[in-house]
Amino acid sequence: MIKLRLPGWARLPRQPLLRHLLFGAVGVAFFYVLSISLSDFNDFQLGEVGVYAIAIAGLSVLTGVNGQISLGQGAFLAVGAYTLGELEVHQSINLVLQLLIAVAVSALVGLIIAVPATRLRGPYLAGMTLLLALALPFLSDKYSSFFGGDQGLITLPPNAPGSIDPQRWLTWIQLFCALLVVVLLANVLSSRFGRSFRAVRDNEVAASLAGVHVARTKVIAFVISSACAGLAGALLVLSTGVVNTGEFPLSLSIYLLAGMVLGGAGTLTGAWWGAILVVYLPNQWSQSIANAFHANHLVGANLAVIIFGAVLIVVMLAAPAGVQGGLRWLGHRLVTVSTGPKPAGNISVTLQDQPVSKQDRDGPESDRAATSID
Amino acid sequence: MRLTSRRRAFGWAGRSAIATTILAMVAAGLGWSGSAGAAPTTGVTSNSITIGATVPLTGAAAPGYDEIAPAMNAVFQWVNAHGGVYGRKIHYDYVDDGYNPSNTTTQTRKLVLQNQIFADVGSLGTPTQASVQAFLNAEKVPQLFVESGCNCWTNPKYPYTTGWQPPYTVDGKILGLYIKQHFAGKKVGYLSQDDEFGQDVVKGLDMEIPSSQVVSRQTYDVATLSGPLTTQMSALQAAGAQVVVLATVPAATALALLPAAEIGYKPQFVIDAVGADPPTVGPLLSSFTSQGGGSSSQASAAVGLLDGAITNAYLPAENDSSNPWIAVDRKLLQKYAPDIWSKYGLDGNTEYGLALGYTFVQALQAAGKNLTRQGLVNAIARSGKKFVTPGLVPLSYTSNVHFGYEGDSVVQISPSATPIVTPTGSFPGETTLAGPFVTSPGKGPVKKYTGKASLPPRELSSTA
Amino acid sequence: MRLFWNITLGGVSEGLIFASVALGLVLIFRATNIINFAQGAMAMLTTFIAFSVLGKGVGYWPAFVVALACGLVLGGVVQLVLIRPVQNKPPLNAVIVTFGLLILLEGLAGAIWGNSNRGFPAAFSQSGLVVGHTSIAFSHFDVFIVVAVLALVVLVALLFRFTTLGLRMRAAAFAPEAARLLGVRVSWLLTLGWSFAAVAGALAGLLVAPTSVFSPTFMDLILVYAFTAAVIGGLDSPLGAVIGGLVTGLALAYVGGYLGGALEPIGALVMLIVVLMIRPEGLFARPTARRV
Amino acid sequence: MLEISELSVSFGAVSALKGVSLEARQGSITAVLGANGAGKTTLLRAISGLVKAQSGSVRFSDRELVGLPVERIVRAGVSHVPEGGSVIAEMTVAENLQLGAVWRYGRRDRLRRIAEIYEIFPALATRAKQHASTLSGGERQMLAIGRALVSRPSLLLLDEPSLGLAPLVTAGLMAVLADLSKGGDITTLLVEQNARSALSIASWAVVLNLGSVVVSDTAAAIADDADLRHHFLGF
Repeated sequence: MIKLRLPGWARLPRQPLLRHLLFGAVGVAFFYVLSISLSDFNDFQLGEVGVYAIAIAGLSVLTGVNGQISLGQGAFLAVGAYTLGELEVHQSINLVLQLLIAVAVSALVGLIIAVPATRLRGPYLAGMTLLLALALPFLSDKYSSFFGGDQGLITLPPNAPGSIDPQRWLTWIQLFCALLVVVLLANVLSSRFGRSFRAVRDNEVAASLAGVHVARTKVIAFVISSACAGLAGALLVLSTGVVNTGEFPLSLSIYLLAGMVLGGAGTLTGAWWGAILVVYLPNQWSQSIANAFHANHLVGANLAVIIFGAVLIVVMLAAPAGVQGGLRWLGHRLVTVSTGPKPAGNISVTLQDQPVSKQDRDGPESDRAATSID
Repeated sequence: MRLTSRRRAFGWAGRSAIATTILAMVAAGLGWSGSAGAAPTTGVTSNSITIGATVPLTGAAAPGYDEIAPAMNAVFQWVNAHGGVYGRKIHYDYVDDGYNPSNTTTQTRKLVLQNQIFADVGSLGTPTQASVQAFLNAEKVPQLFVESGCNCWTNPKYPYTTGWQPPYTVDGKILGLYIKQHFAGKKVGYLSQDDEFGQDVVKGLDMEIPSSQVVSRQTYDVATLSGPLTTQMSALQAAGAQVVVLATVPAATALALLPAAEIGYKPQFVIDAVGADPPTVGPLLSSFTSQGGGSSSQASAAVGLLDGAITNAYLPAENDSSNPWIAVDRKLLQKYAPDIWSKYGLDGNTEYGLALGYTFVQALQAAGKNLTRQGLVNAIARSGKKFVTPGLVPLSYTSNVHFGYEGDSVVQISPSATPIVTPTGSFPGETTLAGPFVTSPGKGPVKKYTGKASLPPRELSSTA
Repeated sequence: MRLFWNITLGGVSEGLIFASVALGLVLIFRATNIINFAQGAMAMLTTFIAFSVLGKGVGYWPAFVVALACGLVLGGVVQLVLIRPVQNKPPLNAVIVTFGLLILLEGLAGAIWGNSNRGFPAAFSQSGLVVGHTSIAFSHFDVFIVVAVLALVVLVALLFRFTTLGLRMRAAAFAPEAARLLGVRVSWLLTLGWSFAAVAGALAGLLVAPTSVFSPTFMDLILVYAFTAAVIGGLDSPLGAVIGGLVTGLALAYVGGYLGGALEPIGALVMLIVVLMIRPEGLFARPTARRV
Repeated sequence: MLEISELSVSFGAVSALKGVSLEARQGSITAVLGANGAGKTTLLRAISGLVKAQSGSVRFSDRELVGLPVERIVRAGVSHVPEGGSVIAEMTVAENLQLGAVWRYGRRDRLRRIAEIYEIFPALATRAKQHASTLSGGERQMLAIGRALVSRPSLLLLDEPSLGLAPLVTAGLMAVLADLSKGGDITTLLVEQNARSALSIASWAVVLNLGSVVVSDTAAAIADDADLRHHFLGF
């Protein structure tokens, strides 16, 4: 992944790089202040938001920007997580190195999967990645002596310098990685790679006529996405303290995809919204709303599930472009007077096999926003 | 998703001296409402104790297991209605984790850091609880009576963790000994769940049954359990297994028995207690006998497939009305968990929850009025062996042993025994074949337990 | 040898179960170009309704018909209320809506009927047919499954190949605008397509429930394998759904029987990848329309 | 008789048609000409109901079409062949043709009508069982027009039928269209970039620019107006 990205770096225009770094720096300051002012539990969840933001940002590049629908992001989280777990068990090496190895291994697995996967059209890719998310964790059941079985592999939180609380230190590491990933991805997306990603999504034939190597572009997007997922998986199990199969159920992949779409597909800011939704919506907010109904516990638990499902549907019907699209729409409403193009929204992914031309005529694509982290 | 939930009625006499003494403390505590002068303990006030748990209330693991925590809460409601323990009422905050360890991590942190629970009591599952073991111990929060038979709950690194039900290896050893003694020379086959639970049961079986006798070892994965286990049962049949041990969860028991019946395969089934509760498994078999035009009310007839199966039990049988614990269980559920009672009645899962609830109240009693987390853990190590619970064998807690029951009886599901009647139907009861036995999950021998089972304290049986 | 045949027969009946769900997926994909991830959950709901009706003491077959009728209504309502608003939106929106519906319906069923595991009666006896003097792993009910699934495929084939309704449904799916310009009431046909698919789903639920453990989540894994089956067969081919289902069921049975149960999903994945490497649009993909 | 008056269509802030009025006599061919973006396609789509008109009216055979759903407009006798023909590539030629008449005829009449279409476009008959995706561009256009004719429309809307066709094929197509209108039953609105060939068969023509009618006159008069040709028609 690194090797593939470097040429893009070299050609980066100075302007977006500086802008993204500036955003990154502001992010660091923002999260530092936020983290120290939160309670232990909220701080822990803030770290989780960072972790899921990484996974969703990667998915957003693959699905939102490049147009390949993946229902299997969870499998790559598992790869990164187990890599870190094995490193913790068998080696005592520096955390940065551990994370880099986790990223490298999941990128490699991503590459292996990408070779067949990127040949597939929308729904076929969805089917294959869905089965991947189901099947991959079973390797750890089959080889439980190596992968730790049900009890899993124990991971220890990294040593914190000085008197910093280890949990808070971990949150900072998670958030820092998230900001780093988002800045890197923003640069990738504003490089020629980003343009190729979008070109392939919008029209593969046109893209290849314009000199884009379609197959390679899709593979690169897939690998970037799985590398992000691997990092997220590794960071996730640092805070759960254990790596086991149950942490990577099929529903994780679905939640990540839902978070990506609800946050705003193809936008990196949307990844943060999506991460917040993934962390808080199913387990916290839905439960709180359900509790307000004072149902008995069995019905109450199901009520939370009902509310979660209903929110997914309602948001999708009311704000098809997700939170980020909705916010941008609001912004446009407030700032401009009815002359600008409509806000973001059209993600031309090819799960549907309908002629693309209609889409082109109906709405302007506004994916330019995806190139920045505004 | 792999707890054991069973019993067997057996001589109800003595141990009552200790029983009444200790349980008298409940009564003593009932009216007691003074505030202890000690330093405040998280989750404990002068008149309340907040404890929590993470259990599957939704999702694929919820069926059956979602009854346990509400049943446990019925015990606490009874205690609260009678003044609490040392004047403290128990607030039980159990939340859904959907059997997903990531949810467990988050929800457990929420319980500990935000809801300020005193202890995590009766949380369910091996992978789920393994993922919070390190955290809870680091925070010095007792992780009590984990609903799983994993050997991992006794670990010197994690002194705040305590199991409750017999380790799966103990189940396996006791069933294995019985098979070795009573089915000598017969061909034995296994069908086990491909995880800690199944592997541990098999480990125990293998300690007793000569390997030459075992002709086939089949496995399945619970996460992909969607249809009949035809393949595995055919393989066991082809290998000529005359005795088939099932280390299966209830759903898998049904999905093994159905294809066996389909292909006319009738070995002697030996089913680990986890997957043998007739009211839990019975309804799943109803599809076999009720055909077009039939209705679900025929459920009971189908349980025939379970008839004659041998299993193990460490709690009294639900059908044994003469057992005073069973009578108490029924009254408690009826009064303090009416929605559970009307839907499920007293089945293996609710009985399990109640027994676990009694155990925790005992532990609170033993910890005394100056309640601290360390004090509670010490009290279990110190007097755990003497707790009065419905178990057929006593709890075996010491400072080094964090397993609860280390033994059970071998019983047979029999159509001639008093049926178990629940709101979902009438199911065959059981008769005791042998036992109870005790053994450790390690190499130690299986020994017959010669002590007596304990009686419920008078307060409980009279006021419930 | 007997083992081999029993594993094979077990794989065939499991495969037909996958096929019955895959058929519903294919019907909806043909009609609306959407993968309905709630197909299993919708079937679960209609099966629970049948379960309630059975509990009232009416016979099996009336309950059977009630389930199919509820499928017809449910499919239409879902399409009108939830799918129509996202029909011309980016396809991911429909994916999320159907996943949301899946979650919503499972929660609803859990709240109404409880999460407990149950048994569900079968239309016919589940004891194996006797060949020679041995029972084989193929029951009277399995025969019913074969008949029902094949009848469904034949009906679908007749509908699409020989009726103008089928012609219009295909047109509405492939080229909605062109179809409207030819006087086809596209939106109504899309609704009808979902209704038909939900009836197929309701039938699948009634076939799956007796062979499985009946609870609000009982269709989840079946749906994953059925989707696999549909992909293997080619997403718009009803015959492909059946062949894909059989291939998937047999693959799972052989892997489980000879390599071990935990390798089943891996085996399915390897098979899927191999098939898609050779035929990226499934075994029975139609000649692809030019995509520009 | 088609009467369009003050028809306006806008997409958000962009007006595509600004009060367009025109009339077409029964049985005539009217060419609608203009540069890219002049509003020709939008005019046809507004007539057939694919886009909603903000104001104005479209009357055909004394029926108001504005506000009716597409399916009803089709049933009023309007056949619209959109740009590119939009034949359904996944279906066979015969199925495409069937589809054109399903709303109107039963099985027997439908087959008779299709046989008549095969007489007009013999090339289609030989490819009846083939998938439309295998057809050449000219054959696709014939199929699209044939499919529009199966239901015996009284108003035929053709959007750029010559697009992408070789000159010889275009000429053949125009001859067929001219033939069709000789019967006097079909009123045709022919949108074309290729103004020269459109004017060769049209009796009347309108020129659109930026959503408004620039000029409306006989085809011959417009073909002779060098200035107009130069500015708007590009030949």
